Amino acid sequence: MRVPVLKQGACLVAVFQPGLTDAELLALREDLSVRVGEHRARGVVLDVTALDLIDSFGARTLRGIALALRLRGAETVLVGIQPDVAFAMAQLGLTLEGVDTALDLEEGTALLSRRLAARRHNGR
Amino acid sequence: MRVPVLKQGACLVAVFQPGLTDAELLALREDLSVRVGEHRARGVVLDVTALDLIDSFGARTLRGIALALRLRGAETVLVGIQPDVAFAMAQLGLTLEGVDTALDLEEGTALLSRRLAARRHNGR
Amino acid sequence: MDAETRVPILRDVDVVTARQSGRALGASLGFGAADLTLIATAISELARNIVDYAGRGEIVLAIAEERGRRVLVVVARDDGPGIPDVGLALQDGWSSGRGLGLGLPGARRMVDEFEIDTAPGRGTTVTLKKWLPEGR
Amino acid sequence: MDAETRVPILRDVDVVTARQSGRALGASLGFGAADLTLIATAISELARNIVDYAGRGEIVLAIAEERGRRVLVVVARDDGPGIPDVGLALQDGWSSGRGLGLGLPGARRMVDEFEIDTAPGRGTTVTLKKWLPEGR
Ligand SMILES: Nc1ncnc2c1ncn2[C@@H]1O[C@H](COP(=O)(O)OP(=O)(O)O)[C@@H](O)[C@H]1O
Ligand SMILES: Nc1ncnc2c1ncn2[C@@H]1O[C@H](COP(=O)(O)OP(=O)(O)O)[C@@H](O)[C@H]1O
Repeated sequence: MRVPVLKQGACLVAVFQPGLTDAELLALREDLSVRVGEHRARGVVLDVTALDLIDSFGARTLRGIALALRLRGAETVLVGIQPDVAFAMAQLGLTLEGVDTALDLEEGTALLSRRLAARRHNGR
Repeated sequence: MRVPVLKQGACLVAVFQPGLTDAELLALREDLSVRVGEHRARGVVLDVTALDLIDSFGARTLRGIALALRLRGAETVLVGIQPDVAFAMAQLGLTLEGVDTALDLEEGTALLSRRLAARRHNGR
Repeated sequence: MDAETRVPILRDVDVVTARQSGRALGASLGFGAADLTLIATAISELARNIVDYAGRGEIVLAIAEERGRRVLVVVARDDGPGIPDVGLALQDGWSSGRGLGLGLPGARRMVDEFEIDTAPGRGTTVTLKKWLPEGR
Repeated sequence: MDAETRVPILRDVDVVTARQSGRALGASLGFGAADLTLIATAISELARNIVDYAGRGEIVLAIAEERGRRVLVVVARDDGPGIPDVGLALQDGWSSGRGLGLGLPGARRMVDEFEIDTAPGRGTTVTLKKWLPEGR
Protein backbone atom coordinates (compact mmCIF):
# COMPACT_ATOMS: atom_id res chain seq x y z
CA MET A 1 0.00 0.00 0.00
CA ARG A 2 1.63 3.22 -1.09
CA VAL A 3 0.63 6.84 -0.61
CA PRO A 4 -0.55 8.41 -3.87
CA VAL A 5 0.94 11.85 -4.49
CA LEU A 6 -1.06 14.13 -6.80
CA LYS A 7 0.03 17.33 -8.44
CA GLN A 8 -2.32 20.27 -7.99
CA GLY A 9 -1.02 23.52 -9.48
CA ALA A 10 2.22 24.44 -7.74
CA CYS A 11 1.43 22.03 -4.93
CA LEU A 12 1.67 18.32 -4.21
CA VAL A 13 -1.03 16.47 -2.32
CA ALA A 14 -0.14 13.22 -0.53
CA VAL A 15 -3.25 11.18 0.18
CA PHE A 16 -2.68 8.82 3.12
CA GLN A 17 -4.38 5.43 3.02
CA PRO A 18 -5.66 3.51 6.04
CA GLY A 19 -3.44 0.70 7.29
CA LEU A 20 -0.22 2.47 6.41
CA THR A 21 2.84 0.68 7.75
CA ASP A 22 5.88 2.34 9.28
CA ALA A 23 8.03 1.40 6.29
CA GLU A 24 5.52 2.94 3.88
CA LEU A 25 5.46 6.15 5.88
CA LEU A 26 9.25 6.31 5.85
CA ALA A 27 9.25 5.66 2.10
CA LEU A 28 6.88 8.58 1.63
CA ARG A 29 9.33 10.87 3.38
CA GLU A 30 12.00 10.08 0.78
CA ASP A 31 9.54 10.17 -2.07
CA LEU A 32 8.09 13.59 -1.26
CA SER A 33 11.47 15.15 -0.79
CA VAL A 34 12.54 14.01 -4.25
CA ARG A 35 9.26 14.97 -5.92
CA VAL A 36 9.31 18.48 -4.51
CA GLY A 37 12.50 18.93 -6.51
CA GLU A 38 11.19 17.27 -9.67
CA HIS A 39 7.97 19.26 -9.76
CA ARG A 40 9.48 22.43 -8.31
CA ALA A 41 6.55 22.31 -5.86
CA ARG A 42 6.18 25.28 -3.54
CA GLY A 43 3.66 23.66 -1.26
CA VAL A 44 2.69 20.21 -0.01
CA VAL A 45 -0.56 19.07 1.55
CA LEU A 46 -0.41 15.95 3.71
CA ASP A 47 -3.99 14.71 3.70
CA VAL A 48 -4.55 12.26 6.57
CA THR A 49 -8.37 12.23 6.41
CA ALA A 50 -8.40 8.45 5.93
CA LEU A 51 -6.15 7.62 8.89
CA ASP A 52 -8.02 6.12 11.82
CA LEU A 53 -5.18 6.89 14.21
CA ILE A 54 -1.85 8.69 14.44
CA ASP A 55 0.44 7.22 17.08
CA SER A 56 3.71 8.60 18.37
CA PHE A 57 5.77 7.11 15.54
CA GLY A 58 3.31 8.54 13.02
CA ALA A 59 3.35 11.99 14.60
CA ARG A 60 7.13 12.05 14.82
CA THR A 61 7.49 11.00 11.19
CA LEU A 62 4.85 13.45 9.91
CA ARG A 63 6.60 16.25 11.76
CA GLY A 64 9.92 15.15 10.28
CA ILE A 65 8.40 15.20 6.79
CA ALA A 66 7.00 18.72 7.26
CA LEU A 67 10.28 20.06 8.61
CA ALA A 68 12.33 18.40 5.85
CA LEU A 69 10.06 19.73 3.11
CA ARG A 70 10.36 23.23 4.49
CA LEU A 71 14.13 22.92 4.19
CA ARG A 72 13.55 21.90 0.57
CA GLY A 73 11.64 25.17 0.09
CA ALA A 74 8.08 23.85 0.22
CA GLU A 75 5.48 25.01 2.75
CA THR A 76 3.67 22.03 4.20
CA VAL A 77 0.27 21.75 5.81
CA LEU A 78 -1.29 18.70 7.44
CA VAL A 79 -5.03 18.37 6.90
CA GLY A 80 -7.90 16.08 7.82
CA ILE A 81 -7.09 14.88 11.34
CA GLN A 82 -10.45 13.46 12.47
CA PRO A 83 -11.99 14.44 15.83
CA ASP A 84 -11.36 11.08 17.53
CA VAL A 85 -7.82 10.96 16.19
CA ALA A 86 -7.15 14.50 17.47
CA PHE A 87 -8.51 13.50 20.85
CA ALA A 88 -6.31 10.39 21.12
CA MET A 89 -3.26 12.38 20.01
CA ALA A 90 -3.95 14.97 22.70
CA GLN A 91 -4.15 12.16 25.28
CA LEU A 92 -0.79 10.84 24.14
CA GLY A 93 0.65 14.32 24.34
CA LEU A 94 1.41 14.56 20.62
CA THR A 95 1.34 18.22 19.70
CA LEU A 96 2.93 18.33 16.22
CA GLU A 97 4.70 21.50 17.24
CA GLY A 98 5.86 23.60 14.33
CA VAL A 99 3.56 21.87 11.86
CA ASP A 100 0.69 23.79 10.26
CA THR A 101 -2.69 22.13 10.41
CA ALA A 102 -5.98 22.81 8.66
CA LEU A 103 -9.41 21.24 8.74
CA ASP A 104 -9.45 19.58 5.34
CA LEU A 105 -7.98 19.64 1.84
CA GLU A 106 -9.94 22.74 0.87
CA GLU A 107 -8.85 24.78 3.89
CA GLY A 108 -5.31 23.49 3.56
CA THR A 109 -5.02 24.41 -0.10
CA ALA A 110 -6.45 27.86 0.62
CA LEU A 111 -3.97 28.35 3.45
CA LEU A 112 -1.08 27.34 1.20
CA SER A 113 -2.15 29.70 -1.61
CA ARG A 114 -2.33 32.66 0.76
CA ARG A 115 0.98 31.67 2.26
CA LEU A 116 2.65 31.37 -1.13
CA ALA A 117 1.14 34.66 -2.36
CA ALA A 118 2.47 36.41 0.74
CA ARG A 119 5.87 34.83 0.17
CA ARG A 120 5.99 36.26 -3.34
CA HIS A 121 5.27 39.74 -2.01
CA ASN A 122 7.56 39.73 0.98
CA GLY A 123 10.41 38.29 -1.02
CA ARG A 124 10.88 35.32 1.29
CA MET B 1 -26.03 22.02 32.29
CA ARG B 2 -24.37 22.28 28.94
CA VAL B 3 -21.84 24.72 27.55
CA PRO B 4 -23.40 27.00 24.92
CA VAL B 5 -21.23 27.33 21.81
CA LEU B 6 -21.79 30.51 19.78
CA LYS B 7 -20.62 31.29 16.29
CA GLN B 8 -18.82 34.62 15.89
CA GLY B 9 -17.51 35.23 12.38
CA ALA B 10 -14.98 32.48 11.57
CA CYS B 11 -14.70 31.62 15.26
CA LEU B 12 -16.60 29.61 17.84
CA VAL B 13 -17.02 30.82 21.42
CA ALA B 14 -17.71 28.26 24.14
CA VAL B 15 -19.20 29.93 27.21
CA PHE B 16 -18.54 27.87 30.33
CA GLN B 17 -21.22 27.83 33.01
CA PRO B 18 -20.61 27.57 36.76
CA GLY B 19 -21.15 24.15 38.30
CA LEU B 20 -19.91 22.29 35.24
CA THR B 21 -19.52 18.56 35.89
CA ASP B 22 -16.67 16.38 34.62
CA ALA B 23 -18.99 14.58 32.23
CA GLU B 24 -20.21 17.87 30.78
CA LEU B 25 -16.66 19.06 30.26
CA LEU B 26 -15.78 15.79 28.50
CA ALA B 27 -18.88 16.12 26.33
CA LEU B 28 -17.77 19.61 25.31
CA ARG B 29 -14.49 18.18 24.10
CA GLU B 30 -16.28 15.94 21.61
CA ASP B 31 -18.76 18.61 20.69
CA LEU B 32 -16.22 21.33 19.85
CA SER B 33 -14.06 19.01 17.80
CA VAL B 34 -17.02 18.08 15.63
CA ARG B 35 -18.38 21.65 15.40
CA VAL B 36 -15.06 23.03 14.22
CA GLY B 37 -15.57 20.82 11.19
CA GLU B 38 -19.23 21.68 10.67
CA HIS B 39 -18.66 25.43 10.87
CA ARG B 40 -15.22 25.37 9.29
CA ALA B 41 -14.12 27.47 12.26
CA ARG B 42 -10.54 28.73 12.21
CA GLY B 43 -10.49 29.81 15.82
CA VAL B 44 -12.10 28.87 19.11
CA VAL B 45 -12.42 30.95 22.28
CA LEU B 46 -12.91 29.02 25.53
CA ASP B 47 -14.50 31.59 27.82
CA VAL B 48 -14.17 30.49 31.45
CA THR B 49 -15.12 33.84 33.02
CA ALA B 50 -17.99 32.24 34.94
CA LEU B 51 -15.95 29.40 36.46
CA ASP B 52 -15.26 29.86 40.16
CA LEU B 53 -12.43 27.32 40.08
CA ILE B 54 -10.34 25.21 37.73
CA ASP B 55 -8.98 22.09 39.39
CA SER B 56 -6.44 19.61 38.03
CA PHE B 57 -9.03 17.61 36.09
CA GLY B 58 -10.41 20.83 34.60
CA ALA B 59 -6.98 22.09 33.62
CA ARG B 60 -5.97 18.77 32.08
CA THR B 61 -9.17 18.58 30.07
CA LEU B 62 -9.01 22.22 28.91
CA ARG B 63 -5.44 21.65 27.74
CA GLY B 64 -6.53 18.50 25.91
CA ILE B 65 -9.33 20.43 24.20
CA ALA B 66 -6.93 23.17 23.05
CA LEU B 67 -4.39 20.64 21.71
CA ALA B 68 -7.04 18.61 19.91
CA LEU B 69 -8.61 21.69 18.32
CA ARG B 70 -5.27 22.82 16.98
CA LEU B 71 -4.83 19.42 15.35
CA ARG B 72 -8.24 20.02 13.77
CA GLY B 73 -6.87 23.23 12.29
CA ALA B 74 -8.35 25.75 14.73
CA GLU B 75 -6.33 28.13 16.90
CA THR B 76 -7.65 28.13 20.45
CA VAL B 77 -7.43 30.72 23.19
CA LEU B 78 -8.60 30.43 26.79
CA VAL B 79 -10.00 33.64 28.27
CA GLY B 80 -11.45 34.93 31.51
CA ILE B 81 -9.53 33.08 34.24
CA GLN B 82 -10.41 35.14 37.33
CA PRO B 83 -7.64 36.37 39.68
CA ASP B 84 -8.60 34.04 42.56
CA VAL B 85 -8.88 31.11 40.19
CA ALA B 86 -5.47 31.86 38.71
CA PHE B 87 -3.99 32.06 42.20
CA ALA B 88 -5.44 28.69 43.23
CA MET B 89 -4.25 27.11 39.96
CA ALA B 90 -0.75 28.39 40.63
CA GLN B 91 -0.86 26.87 44.14
CA LEU B 92 -1.81 23.53 42.64
CA GLY B 93 0.99 23.81 40.12
CA LEU B 94 -1.28 23.89 37.06
CA THR B 95 0.47 25.57 34.16
CA LEU B 96 -1.70 25.00 31.05
CA GLU B 97 1.49 24.66 29.04
CA GLY B 98 1.05 25.19 25.33
CA VAL B 99 -2.33 26.87 25.74
CA ASP B 100 -2.79 30.50 24.72
CA THR B 101 -4.57 32.68 27.26
CA ALA B 102 -6.00 36.21 27.19
CA LEU B 103 -7.66 38.49 29.71
CA ASP B 104 -11.20 38.37 28.41
CA LEU B 105 -13.36 37.66 25.38
CA GLU B 106 -12.39 40.94 23.70
CA GLU B 107 -8.66 40.41 24.11
CA GLY B 108 -9.03 36.77 23.11
CA THR B 109 -10.91 37.55 19.93
CA ALA B 110 -8.33 40.19 19.02
CA LEU B 111 -5.50 37.72 19.65
CA LEU B 112 -7.18 35.14 17.43
CA SER B 113 -7.66 37.63 14.57
CA ARG B 114 -3.99 38.61 14.67
CA ARG B 115 -2.99 34.96 14.90
CA LEU B 116 -5.13 33.99 11.92
CA ALA B 117 -3.91 36.92 9.83
CA ALA B 118 -0.30 36.02 10.62
CA ARG B 119 -0.92 32.40 9.77
CA ARG B 120 -1.89 33.41 6.28
CA HIS B 121 1.42 35.18 5.79
CA ASN B 122 4.13 33.19 7.46
CA GLY B 123 4.88 29.67 8.38
CA ARG B 124 5.06 28.89 11.99
CA MET C 1 -17.12 21.01 67.07
CA ASP C 2 -20.27 22.72 65.73
CA ALA C 3 -22.75 21.21 63.29
CA GLU C 4 -21.39 19.20 60.39
CA THR C 5 -22.32 19.01 56.73
CA ARG C 6 -21.91 15.57 55.14
CA VAL C 7 -21.80 15.22 51.38
CA PRO C 8 -21.91 11.64 50.08
CA ILE C 9 -19.52 11.24 47.12
CA LEU C 10 -20.46 8.76 44.43
CA ARG C 11 -20.10 10.50 41.09
CA ASP C 12 -19.03 13.71 39.34
CA VAL C 13 -22.05 15.83 40.35
CA ASP C 14 -21.22 15.15 44.00
CA VAL C 15 -17.80 16.69 43.45
CA VAL C 16 -19.53 19.91 42.44
CA THR C 17 -21.93 19.75 45.43
CA ALA C 18 -19.07 19.16 47.88
CA ARG C 19 -16.99 22.10 46.72
CA GLN C 20 -20.01 24.41 46.60
CA SER C 21 -20.92 23.40 50.18
CA GLY C 22 -17.36 24.09 51.29
CA ARG C 23 -17.41 27.48 49.67
CA ALA C 24 -20.75 28.35 51.28
CA LEU C 25 -19.64 27.23 54.74
CA GLY C 26 -16.37 29.11 54.40
CA ALA C 27 -18.21 32.25 53.30
CA SER C 28 -20.52 32.05 56.32
CA LEU C 29 -17.43 31.83 58.52
CA GLY C 30 -16.02 34.99 56.97
CA PHE C 31 -13.23 33.74 54.66
CA GLY C 32 -12.23 36.08 51.83
CA ALA C 33 -12.73 35.30 48.14
CA ALA C 34 -9.19 34.04 47.50
CA ASP C 35 -9.32 31.63 50.46
CA LEU C 36 -12.78 30.40 49.42
CA THR C 37 -11.40 29.48 46.00
CA LEU C 38 -8.49 27.61 47.59
CA ILE C 39 -10.89 25.74 49.90
CA ALA C 40 -13.25 24.82 47.05
CA THR C 41 -10.37 23.70 44.82
CA ALA C 42 -8.84 21.51 47.54
CA ILE C 43 -12.23 19.89 48.20
CA SER C 44 -12.68 19.30 44.49
CA GLU C 45 -9.38 17.42 44.30
CA LEU C 46 -10.17 15.21 47.31
CA ALA C 47 -13.72 14.49 46.18
CA ARG C 48 -12.58 13.53 42.71
CA ASN C 49 -9.98 11.17 44.17
CA ILE C 50 -12.80 9.43 46.04
CA VAL C 51 -14.78 8.97 42.82
CA ASP C 52 -11.72 7.89 40.83
CA TYR C 53 -9.91 5.62 43.26
CA ALA C 54 -12.41 4.51 45.91
CA GLY C 55 -15.69 4.60 44.01
CA ARG C 56 -17.59 6.02 46.99
CA GLY C 57 -17.04 7.94 50.20
CA GLU C 58 -17.95 11.22 51.82
CA ILE C 59 -16.80 14.74 52.51
CA VAL C 60 -17.57 16.11 55.95
CA LEU C 61 -17.41 19.87 56.50
CA ALA C 62 -17.33 21.38 59.95
CA ILE C 63 -16.43 24.51 61.88
CA ALA C 64 -14.23 24.08 64.92
CA GLU C 65 -12.60 26.34 67.44
CA GLU C 66 -8.96 25.67 68.25
CA ARG C 67 -6.76 27.79 70.48
CA GLY C 68 -9.33 30.55 70.39
CA ARG C 69 -9.49 30.70 66.60
CA ARG C 70 -12.13 29.46 64.21
CA VAL C 71 -11.15 26.75 61.79
CA LEU C 72 -12.83 25.24 58.74
CA VAL C 73 -12.32 21.48 58.80
CA VAL C 74 -12.69 19.28 55.72
CA VAL C 75 -12.58 15.50 56.10
CA ALA C 76 -12.54 13.34 52.96
CA ARG C 77 -13.14 9.71 53.89
CA ASP C 78 -13.52 6.47 51.95
CA ASP C 79 -13.24 2.71 52.44
CA GLY C 80 -11.49 2.23 49.12
CA PRO C 81 -8.20 0.45 48.40
CA GLY C 82 -6.03 2.90 50.36
CA ILE C 83 -2.66 4.23 49.24
CA PRO C 84 0.34 1.86 49.47
CA ASP C 85 3.04 4.55 49.32
CA VAL C 86 1.83 7.85 50.78
CA GLY C 87 5.18 9.55 50.35
CA LEU C 88 4.98 8.93 46.63
CA ALA C 89 1.32 9.99 46.40
CA LEU C 90 2.20 13.31 48.04
CA GLN C 91 4.87 14.06 45.45
CA ASP C 92 4.05 16.58 42.75
CA GLY C 93 3.37 14.81 39.50
CA TRP C 94 2.96 11.26 40.74
CA SER C 95 -0.27 9.58 39.61
CA SER C 96 -1.18 5.91 39.56
CA GLY C 97 -3.69 6.67 36.82
CA ARG C 98 -4.42 9.31 34.26
CA GLY C 99 -4.19 12.30 36.59
CA LEU C 100 -1.61 15.07 36.75
CA GLY C 101 -0.63 13.90 40.24
CA LEU C 102 -1.11 17.38 41.68
CA GLY C 103 -4.30 16.83 43.71
CA LEU C 104 -2.91 15.67 47.06
CA PRO C 105 0.27 17.79 47.12
CA GLY C 106 -1.70 20.77 45.77
CA ALA C 107 -4.48 20.44 48.36
CA ARG C 108 -1.79 20.31 51.02
CA ARG C 109 -0.32 23.61 49.82
CA MET C 110 -3.73 25.30 49.85
CA VAL C 111 -4.52 24.80 53.53
CA ASP C 112 -2.90 25.37 56.92
CA GLU C 113 -2.97 21.78 58.16
CA PHE C 114 -3.04 18.56 56.19
CA GLU C 115 -3.26 15.03 57.54
CA ILE C 116 -3.60 11.76 55.67
CA ASP C 117 -4.42 8.40 57.20
CA THR C 118 -4.39 5.50 54.79
CA ALA C 119 -3.19 1.94 54.35
CA PRO C 120 -3.82 -0.75 51.73
CA GLY C 121 -7.25 -2.25 52.35
CA ARG C 122 -8.07 0.26 55.09
CA GLY C 123 -9.39 3.17 53.06
CA THR C 124 -8.21 6.76 53.04
CA THR C 125 -9.02 9.72 55.25
CA VAL C 126 -7.64 13.15 54.45
CA THR C 127 -8.19 16.01 56.89
CA LEU C 128 -7.68 19.65 55.91
CA LYS C 129 -7.81 22.65 58.23
CA LYS C 130 -7.96 26.26 57.20
CA TRP C 131 -7.70 28.88 59.95
CA LEU C 132 -9.82 31.98 59.68
CA PRO C 133 -7.46 34.96 59.41
CA GLU C 134 -7.51 37.01 62.61
CA GLY C 135 -9.71 40.08 62.69
CA ARG C 136 -12.52 38.43 60.67
CA MET D 1 -12.25 -15.00 30.31
CA ASP D 2 -13.88 -15.54 26.91
CA ALA D 3 -12.04 -16.44 23.72
CA GLU D 4 -8.74 -14.74 23.03
CA THR D 5 -7.17 -13.31 19.90
CA ARG D 6 -3.39 -13.66 19.67
CA VAL D 7 -1.44 -11.51 17.24
CA PRO D 8 2.25 -12.43 16.87
CA ILE D 9 4.37 -9.27 16.61
CA LEU D 10 7.50 -9.45 14.49
CA ARG D 11 7.52 -6.45 12.18
CA ASP D 12 5.69 -3.26 11.25
CA VAL D 13 2.75 -4.88 9.43
CA ASP D 14 1.95 -6.81 12.61
CA VAL D 15 1.57 -3.51 14.43
CA VAL D 16 -1.19 -2.62 11.97
CA THR D 17 -2.85 -6.04 12.33
CA ALA D 18 -2.77 -5.85 16.13
CA ARG D 19 -4.40 -2.44 16.34
CA GLN D 20 -7.02 -3.34 13.74
CA SER D 21 -7.89 -6.50 15.69
CA GLY D 22 -8.20 -4.46 18.87
CA ARG D 23 -10.50 -1.99 17.18
CA ALA D 24 -12.64 -4.80 15.78
CA LEU D 25 -12.94 -6.60 19.10
CA GLY D 26 -13.74 -3.33 20.88
CA ALA D 27 -16.41 -2.51 18.33
CA SER D 28 -18.02 -5.93 18.77
CA LEU D 29 -18.13 -5.26 22.52
CA GLY D 30 -19.92 -1.96 21.93
CA PHE D 31 -17.24 0.70 22.55
CA GLY D 32 -17.85 4.09 20.95
CA ALA D 33 -15.70 5.58 18.19
CA ALA D 34 -13.58 7.76 20.49
CA ASP D 35 -12.76 4.83 22.79
CA LEU D 36 -11.96 2.58 19.83
CA THR D 37 -9.40 5.09 18.62
CA LEU D 38 -7.84 5.23 22.09
CA ILE D 39 -7.70 1.43 22.26
CA ALA D 40 -6.15 1.10 18.80
CA THR D 41 -3.61 3.83 19.52
CA ALA D 42 -2.54 2.27 22.82
CA ILE D 43 -2.11 -1.13 21.12
CA SER D 44 -0.08 0.50 18.36
CA GLU D 45 2.34 1.97 20.90
CA LEU D 46 2.80 -1.33 22.74
CA ALA D 47 3.17 -3.37 19.56
CA ARG D 48 5.76 -0.99 18.18
CA ASN D 49 7.72 -1.19 21.42
CA ILE D 50 7.85 -4.97 20.97
CA VAL D 51 9.23 -4.59 17.44
CA ASP D 52 11.68 -1.86 18.44
CA TYR D 53 13.00 -3.12 21.77
CA ALA D 54 12.29 -6.86 21.98
CA GLY D 55 12.32 -7.90 18.31
CA ARG D 56 9.41 -10.28 18.75
CA GLY D 57 6.46 -10.93 21.02
CA GLU D 58 2.70 -11.01 20.93
CA ILE D 59 -0.44 -9.04 21.65
CA VAL D 60 -3.29 -10.97 23.23
CA LEU D 61 -6.78 -9.47 23.12
CA ALA D 62 -9.60 -10.77 25.29
CA ILE D 63 -12.95 -9.86 26.75
CA ALA D 64 -13.44 -10.35 30.48
CA GLU D 65 -16.15 -9.68 33.01
CA GLU D 66 -15.12 -7.98 36.26
CA ARG D 67 -17.42 -6.75 39.00
CA GLY D 68 -20.38 -7.24 36.68
CA ARG D 69 -18.93 -5.10 33.90
CA ARG D 70 -17.40 -6.05 30.59
CA VAL D 71 -13.76 -5.23 30.05
CA LEU D 72 -11.48 -5.27 27.03
CA VAL D 73 -8.10 -6.68 28.05
CA VAL D 74 -4.93 -6.13 26.03
CA VAL D 75 -1.77 -7.99 26.99
CA ALA D 76 1.49 -7.09 25.22
CA ARG D 77 4.13 -9.69 26.02
CA ASP D 78 7.73 -10.28 24.97
CA ASP D 79 10.88 -12.09 26.12
CA GLY D 80 13.09 -9.18 25.21
CA PRO D 81 15.65 -7.36 27.36
CA GLY D 82 13.09 -5.95 29.82
CA ILE D 83 13.12 -2.43 31.24
CA PRO D 84 15.73 -1.65 33.94
CA ASP D 85 13.99 1.44 35.35
CA VAL D 86 10.22 1.28 34.93
CA GLY D 87 9.60 4.55 36.76
CA LEU D 88 11.73 6.33 34.19
CA ALA D 89 10.14 4.53 31.24
CA LEU D 90 6.70 5.65 32.43
CA GLN D 91 7.71 9.30 32.45
CA ASP D 92 6.51 11.50 29.63
CA GLY D 93 9.32 12.14 27.21
CA TRP D 94 11.82 9.51 28.34
CA SER D 95 13.11 7.29 25.57
CA SER D 96 16.19 5.06 25.48
CA GLY D 97 16.15 5.42 21.69
CA ARG D 98 14.86 7.84 19.13
CA GLY D 99 11.24 7.75 20.26
CA LEU D 100 9.22 10.58 21.72
CA GLY D 101 8.98 8.64 24.98
CA LEU D 102 5.21 9.03 25.06
CA GLY D 103 4.15 5.47 24.23
CA LEU D 104 4.02 3.88 27.68
CA PRO D 105 2.80 6.92 29.65
CA GLY D 106 0.38 7.76 26.85
CA ALA D 107 -1.04 4.23 26.67
CA ARG D 108 -1.55 4.42 30.42
CA ARG D 109 -3.59 7.60 30.09
CA MET D 110 -5.78 6.07 27.41
CA VAL D 111 -7.12 3.15 29.45
CA ASP D 112 -8.71 2.52 32.84
CA GLU D 113 -6.13 0.10 34.22
CA PHE D 114 -2.47 -0.27 33.34
CA GLU D 115 0.00 -2.81 34.68
CA ILE D 116 3.57 -3.44 33.70
CA ASP D 117 5.66 -6.40 34.71
CA THR D 118 9.25 -6.30 33.58
CA ALA D 119 12.81 -6.86 34.74
CA PRO D 120 16.17 -6.95 32.95
CA GLY D 121 16.48 -10.29 31.16
CA ARG D 122 12.93 -11.34 32.03
CA GLY D 123 11.00 -9.67 29.23
CA THR D 124 8.13 -7.24 29.45
CA THR D 125 4.40 -7.74 29.90
CA VAL D 126 2.05 -4.79 29.77
CA THR D 127 -1.64 -5.29 30.57
CA LEU D 128 -4.28 -2.72 29.67
CA LYS D 129 -7.92 -2.80 30.67
CA LYS D 130 -10.67 -0.64 29.28
CA TRP D 131 -14.10 -0.87 30.89
CA LEU D 132 -17.13 -0.72 28.70
CA PRO D 133 -19.10 2.41 29.70
CA GLU D 134 -22.26 1.46 31.57
CA GLY D 135 -25.45 1.32 29.58
CA ARG D 136 -23.77 -0.12 26.47
N1 LIG E 1 -8.92 8.32 48.01
C1 LIG E 1 -7.92 7.62 47.45
N2 LIG E 1 -7.94 6.25 47.47
C2 LIG E 1 -6.93 5.55 46.90
N3 LIG E 1 -5.87 6.11 46.28
C3 LIG E 1 -5.80 7.46 46.23
C4 LIG E 1 -6.81 8.28 46.80
N4 LIG E 1 -6.45 9.58 46.59
C5 LIG E 1 -5.29 9.57 45.93
N5 LIG E 1 -4.88 8.29 45.70
C6 LIG E 1 -3.63 7.86 45.05
O1 LIG E 1 -2.69 8.92 45.12
C7 LIG E 1 -2.27 9.30 43.80
C8 LIG E 1 -1.99 10.79 43.75
O2 LIG E 1 -3.19 11.51 43.93
P1 LIG E 1 -3.30 13.01 43.38
O3 LIG E 1 -2.11 13.76 43.88
O4 LIG E 1 -4.63 13.56 43.79
O5 LIG E 1 -3.14 12.91 41.83
P2 LIG E 1 -4.05 12.24 40.67
O6 LIG E 1 -5.43 12.03 41.25
O7 LIG E 1 -3.99 13.24 39.57
O8 LIG E 1 -3.36 10.95 40.34
C9 LIG E 1 -3.38 8.86 42.90
O9 LIG E 1 -2.91 8.65 41.57
C10 LIG E 1 -3.84 7.57 43.58
O10 LIG E 1 -3.01 6.48 43.25
N1 LIG F 1 8.73 -4.04 25.29
C1 LIG F 1 9.82 -3.35 25.72
N2 LIG F 1 10.99 -3.97 25.96
C2 LIG F 1 12.09 -3.30 26.39
N3 LIG F 1 12.10 -1.97 26.63
C3 LIG F 1 10.96 -1.28 26.41
C4 LIG F 1 9.76 -1.92 25.96
N4 LIG F 1 8.79 -0.98 25.85
C5 LIG F 1 9.35 0.19 26.24
N5 LIG F 1 10.65 0.02 26.57
C6 LIG F 1 11.58 1.05 27.08
O1 LIG F 1 10.84 2.12 27.63
C7 LIG F 1 11.15 3.35 26.98
C8 LIG F 1 9.93 4.24 26.90
O2 LIG F 1 8.97 3.66 26.03
P1 LIG F 1 7.86 4.57 25.36
O3 LIG F 1 7.25 5.43 26.44
O4 LIG F 1 6.94 3.71 24.59
O5 LIG F 1 8.66 5.57 24.44
P2 LIG F 1 9.54 5.34 23.11
O6 LIG F 1 9.19 4.00 22.56
O7 LIG F 1 9.16 6.48 22.25
O8 LIG F 1 10.96 5.42 23.58
C9 LIG F 1 11.71 2.94 25.63
O9 LIG F 1 12.56 3.94 25.11
C10 LIG F 1 12.45 1.64 25.98
O10 LIG F 1 13.70 1.92 26.53
